Amino acid sequence: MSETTLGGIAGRMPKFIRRADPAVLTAFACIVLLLFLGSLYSRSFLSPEYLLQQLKVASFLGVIATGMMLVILLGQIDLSVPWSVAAGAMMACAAAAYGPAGVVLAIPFGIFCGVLIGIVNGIGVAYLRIPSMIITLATNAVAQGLMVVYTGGFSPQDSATGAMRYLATGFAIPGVPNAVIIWALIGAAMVFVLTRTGFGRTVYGIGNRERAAYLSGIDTRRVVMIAFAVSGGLSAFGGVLLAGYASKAAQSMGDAYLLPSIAAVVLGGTSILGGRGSYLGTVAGVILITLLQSILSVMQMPEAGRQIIYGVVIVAMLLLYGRAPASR
Amino acid sequence: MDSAVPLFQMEGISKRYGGVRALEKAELVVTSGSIHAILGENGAGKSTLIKVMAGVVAPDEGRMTMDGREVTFLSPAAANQAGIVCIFQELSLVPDLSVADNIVISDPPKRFGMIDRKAQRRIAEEALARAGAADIHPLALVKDLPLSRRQMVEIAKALARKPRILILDEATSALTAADVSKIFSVLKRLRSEGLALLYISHRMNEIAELADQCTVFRNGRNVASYKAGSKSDNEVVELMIGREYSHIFPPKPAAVPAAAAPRLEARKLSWTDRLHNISLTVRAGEVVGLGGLDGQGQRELLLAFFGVLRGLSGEVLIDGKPVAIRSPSAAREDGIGMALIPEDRKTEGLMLPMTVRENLSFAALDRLSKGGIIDRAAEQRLIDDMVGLLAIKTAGLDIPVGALSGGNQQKVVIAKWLMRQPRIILLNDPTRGIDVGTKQELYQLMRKLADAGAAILFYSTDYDELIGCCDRVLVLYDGAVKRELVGAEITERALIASALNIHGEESPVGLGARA
Amino acid sequence: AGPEIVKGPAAEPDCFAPWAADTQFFKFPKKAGPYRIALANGYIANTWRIQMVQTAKAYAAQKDVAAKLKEFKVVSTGEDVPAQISAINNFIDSGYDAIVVNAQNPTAFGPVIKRAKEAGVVLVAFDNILDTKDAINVNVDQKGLGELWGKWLVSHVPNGGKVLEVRGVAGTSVDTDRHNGIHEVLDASGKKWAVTEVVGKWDDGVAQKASADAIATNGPFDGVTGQGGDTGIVQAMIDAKHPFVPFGGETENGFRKFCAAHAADGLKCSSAGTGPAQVAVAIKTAIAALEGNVVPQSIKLPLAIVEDPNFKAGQDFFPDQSDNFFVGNSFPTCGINFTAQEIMGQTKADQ
Amino acid sequence: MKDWRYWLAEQRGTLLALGIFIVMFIIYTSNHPAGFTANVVQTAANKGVLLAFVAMAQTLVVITAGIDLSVGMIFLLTNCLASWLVVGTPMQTTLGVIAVLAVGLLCGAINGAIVIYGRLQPIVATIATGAVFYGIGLLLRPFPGGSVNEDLADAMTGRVFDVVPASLVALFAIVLVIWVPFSRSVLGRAAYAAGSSETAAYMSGVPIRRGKFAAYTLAGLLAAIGGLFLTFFTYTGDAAYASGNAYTLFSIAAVVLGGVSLFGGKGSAIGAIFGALAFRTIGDLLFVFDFDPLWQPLFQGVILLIAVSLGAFALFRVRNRLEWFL
Ligand SMILES: Nc1ncnc2c1ncn2[C@@H]1O[C@H](COP(=O)(O)OP(=O)(O)OP(=O)(O)O)[C@@H](O)[C@H]1O
Ligand SMILES: [Mg+2]
Ligand SMILES: [Mg+2]
Repeated sequence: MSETTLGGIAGRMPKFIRRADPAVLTAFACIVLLLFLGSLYSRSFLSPEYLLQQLKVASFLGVIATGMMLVILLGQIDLSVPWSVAAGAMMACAAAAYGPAGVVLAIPFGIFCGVLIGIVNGIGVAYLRIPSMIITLATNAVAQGLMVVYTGGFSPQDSATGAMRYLATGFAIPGVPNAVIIWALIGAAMVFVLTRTGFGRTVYGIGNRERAAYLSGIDTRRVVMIAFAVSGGLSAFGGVLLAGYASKAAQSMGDAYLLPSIAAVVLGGTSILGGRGSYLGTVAGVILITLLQSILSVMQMPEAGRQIIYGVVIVAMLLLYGRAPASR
Repeated sequence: MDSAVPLFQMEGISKRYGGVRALEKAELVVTSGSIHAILGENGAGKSTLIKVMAGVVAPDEGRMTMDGREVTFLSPAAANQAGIVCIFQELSLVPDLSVADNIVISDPPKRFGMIDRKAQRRIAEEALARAGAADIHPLALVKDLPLSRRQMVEIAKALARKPRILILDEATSALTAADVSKIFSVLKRLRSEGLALLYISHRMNEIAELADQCTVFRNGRNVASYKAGSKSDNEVVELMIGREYSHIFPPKPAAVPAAAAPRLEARKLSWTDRLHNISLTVRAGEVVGLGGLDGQGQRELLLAFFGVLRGLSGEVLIDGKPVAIRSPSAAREDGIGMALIPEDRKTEGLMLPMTVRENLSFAALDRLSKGGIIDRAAEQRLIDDMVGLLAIKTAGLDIPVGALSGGNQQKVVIAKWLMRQPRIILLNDPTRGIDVGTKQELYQLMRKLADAGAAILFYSTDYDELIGCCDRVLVLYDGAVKRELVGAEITERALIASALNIHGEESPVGLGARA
Repeated sequence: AGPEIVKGPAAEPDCFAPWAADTQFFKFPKKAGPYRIALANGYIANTWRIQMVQTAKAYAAQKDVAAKLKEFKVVSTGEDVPAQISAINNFIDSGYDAIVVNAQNPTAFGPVIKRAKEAGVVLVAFDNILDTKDAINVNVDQKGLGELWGKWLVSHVPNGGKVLEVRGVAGTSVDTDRHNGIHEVLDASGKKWAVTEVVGKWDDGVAQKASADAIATNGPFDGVTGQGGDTGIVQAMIDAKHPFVPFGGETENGFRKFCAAHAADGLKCSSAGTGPAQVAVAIKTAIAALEGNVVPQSIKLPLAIVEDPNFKAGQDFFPDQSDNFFVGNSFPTCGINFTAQEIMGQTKADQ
Repeated sequence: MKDWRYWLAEQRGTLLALGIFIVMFIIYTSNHPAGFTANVVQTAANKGVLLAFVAMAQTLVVITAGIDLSVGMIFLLTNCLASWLVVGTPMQTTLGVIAVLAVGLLCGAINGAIVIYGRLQPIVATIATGAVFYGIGLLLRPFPGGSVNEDLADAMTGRVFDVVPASLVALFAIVLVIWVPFSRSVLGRAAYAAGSSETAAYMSGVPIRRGKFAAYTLAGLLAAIGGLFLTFFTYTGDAAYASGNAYTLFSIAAVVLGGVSLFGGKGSAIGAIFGALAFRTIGDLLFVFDFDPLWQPLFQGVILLIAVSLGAFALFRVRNRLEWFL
């Protein structure tokens, strides 16, 4: 029954909307609804400063969720996000301690460390065929161990460099925070990769059926490996931006990004089983999660109530549009 | 008979999937004590019809009656309750459970509220024995069994449920002659016990042997119903495809290109205990068949060439030069140019939820892109060529490939590889579950590719195909080449005898049934 | 085999100051040294804890202390309380003389405390202390800390007004105590306060984000108080071009750097807390107890307080050191004085 | 005839977990200053059993090819609840225990209903319900506290006949009362079948929805039993977010170490129990080896990495590369 009514409405919409995934549209509708509800509490939720600030903060999650999405499209998951973020941030700041060259190489070095973690994940998943849920859990523990040893033993420099501060908080275009521009660039690159390149096609193919992709002569292991490396690198880059935002790196800075990044990707309509999903959805998911957290945080409500509402709202939104199709 | 109330009747059943009309006011009458064959091209709606009957799919309109009373089945379990048991085309065995678990799955024997494993095993052993598959161990996991054994388990499972109506949807497509003859005697016994059987198959000879009544479907409608044997094969096929129908197989070239250098060669190829010292050659322009009973190493041989198997011994030569192919991606490289049409198109050949376009260009992405970026115009050109060449029937390039009928899906798998213009084509039982019309197109395509210079190695479970298509046939038995048949030597009798590793000229009684 | 309850004063009354007038004093049976002492730590992966573990090792390695120790073992069990309880059980079973613990949960250690008492093991808790009269607690006055911040706001925002309170990790007693302290003082001041509470989880990043949101929606504020992550809070104020206002906060080096730099613009700070060096006091207490000296059951640690305008570079904060570093590592009355370099840099020198 | 080989193949994961656990535990106790004593075993058992319950809960859901990221939070919530209810007279205590278990069941049933009837992907659905459960736990215990019937608590964490840890006995009893009947019931088989191939199970007329629902619900119950034991062990309720998350993640590790396939349809709670015990022993090893404290987390991480990589050795036996893809 819903099929026909939906179809009827869809028929009267412009083409680009008709082609868009209904889940993505609903997610964006939820964003508007959320802002509307927030504005009932305080007008300032609609102020441009607040909205820009949310976009800025969302862009950290956005960068991290981009990597997570790539991995989820493969039907895998990356639980090493917390310490990939932290390692990226800490190592970038640490590199800055080594003279001018260190300052210049700080950001690439931080990302490189994340890529290394991702490569270990990739080797585990692609070559050793360990379920990603467990190997990434283990590398997360290892990365944490390394960072603890490092902090304790090397009196680390943990202030962000000027470049990191500029990337996260500066304004290359007046009025638009650089972090947002960076997210937009990364997002555009991701959209391009997913829709226009052979790599993107194979990611979807592997997510749908790795066996068929392999028998089509795709080096599926390499693709999986690259995806995890990219995910690690993007997590680390998110960490670098966060360090720029906070002007320093800290061990626990990634903890708050694991579950939200998964939730954002799935709220955006990407199937956790892989092979299906669009980046636009992830954008919507990231903004949704960020707004929800922010609005709940600012409304004067005890932490307990906030957690409950957060959970209920996510379930409600998923029930609205994230349901698997009925099978008959 | 005619005056009595039929056991089961379907009237005006329609079912649509999006824009596709799978069934259009379909009718069917099923009577006890008879075997009713349903025929039709791929996508004619046969599977959909029986899915409606078995409670898997809810019809959009129409009514069903059983013993004269109207029925609706909300789930397969409900249909089971009513005595309708179905062996689906896509098997419905749970891979991680044991054979015994699967056989009793819908209604396991219980003791103190828990499943009684002893009783369950007994039931399973009985059912397996009844289906003539006592060689299957009830504790084996289904996923460890080859496809042909799984079909036997599926049949045993159906028998264990004591059905009133038993439906077999291409349940024998992967079975060898020996298994089929066992199944046939079981089915005939069930008929004499008063069951109603619905039998769907693309193998005309099976239908000729088994059926009492036939119904032909075309484009979701039943177009004819007749007593078995009252129409000639040609008439039936014409009913199915709705047009004139001539001989099936394309003519073979007069002479095998004898002196041509071998394109693909194996020397003493061995792998674990499945392949033993296999030596063979395939020349450009040749169609070489692999025969023998199912599971004698044919699939492994193809996989070995394609770089899927590890720990091979022996040599593989391409154009006379030894090569070590370690992966499908190496096998498809330029110097080698190999393609494999895999056994199971749904899990190995296609990504069902992805679009026709994405599936078609999937194996050729490297050729279609520059610097990793897909050249969409080139992609479109090549796809148009392929869709034209193979006459793929699809509502569009951007619909999920899973929405195509089986035969068209298979064409997509083949087209996907032809986009690379392979020099060596390995085909693993490509016509399984494909209708006569499409089969014929494939035979012609195969010959056309060979004439254009491809070397083709072709495994089939259907002897007619081997006889009709191949220049030479290698018969495998227990992982070794037992016999090579060339040209006129390729006869059914010779194929069967060497498949069974029998040296005399006699073919055993009953096996002729499949011819 | 528990301690004898005796009358005060304690052995080193300046260092082992009793928590309250009615605090009991313990005298454990004197044991012959050298001792085996264990530190059962919980969570490890943040700067405070790492600094704490480093301090403990540095302290145990000091000549006069090392002479009294046969073994000093540290185990970090993570966030899981049962794992920490089990670690203490294991230490008891392995015959350690004293166990120093930074408890993940103040109320969960009842059975272990019982066992330690039976086995005659000296149990000393610090930072997150134990809810008991049967073990020695080296206390930071968490509520007093909140009160201190509250008073700072009351005196520096004379007419009351809007306050941003950035809280710690929900569900912990430290967060609750500090929060209550602040509010009791504010409520008692008789002025009108509108407090916006957000959760910063003692983490700079989280605190910064929460503060930025609060400023954008509920700001501007007349005063700020933060339990931790204060560097991030100030950063958020700077990013939002929020005016600098009086601030009661913790002892992070980064926070104090900001306080010193922007005091003239109105960032009048009270920075107070107790650094990770309190672990040294706890070890010192354990040794004193094993030596048969009288110690209070509950020891009150002095707060390391620095308030505007007294921020002195190189003493109260270290401009070229990490922001995450916690300052306030000296307890002069206990003869304990570590500098930042000594703790975080100690192994660097070894490299 | 060769039935035992099939049995062996089926139990391989469980036996491997058992082996890993025994080896680690031997290394642990033989290096422990106190040695293999009743006390040491009791300490290890109490700690291990907690995770074992949560891992069993996770197993039930994983068998259906789902995942429950809220088990840790149900564990916390029931701990907080028990610290209010499981006190007083034996009668009150009993009612309290029943109430706590009922709440666990309810949480599991909510998860099940949302995932099955709401048709949501389990991973996000349970992230969300986990937040709700945690919020309720925090309402119950804004800061740590509460109490428990200490007689009962001591009995459950003590020793039977002064040798066998009572917690192990309890674990064994729960296996007998919950896991064994479930795994041999029609619903249990439906859960396995749904996890292995939902379509095939559905077409075969298996009550998949009821089977999955039962699995999620019992998972809630088992997590609640874990929460109850946490209360017995700590005498208090504590809504510690990090700890809840840690248990969830540990339970996944334990399940994998225990040979349960994250793809569903395969494995047993017994394996997961040994996985949990083995995982806990990794942490214990720190105690008996003299590591620099700052290297301990790294050591634990590396051991975990090695342990989860052990399964990869089976890859070397794979002769057909298609087997990589299930
Ligand atoms: N789940 C589905 N979604 C969309 N279309 C479907 C689906 N199932 C079947 N169809 C379409 O319905 C039509 C009838 O399919 P059906 O499987 O009944 O054919 P069939 O006669 O069994 O063919 P075959 O001989 O290939 O098995 C086909 O066009 C097919 O593409
Ligand atoms: Mg069909
Ligand atoms: Mg079909």
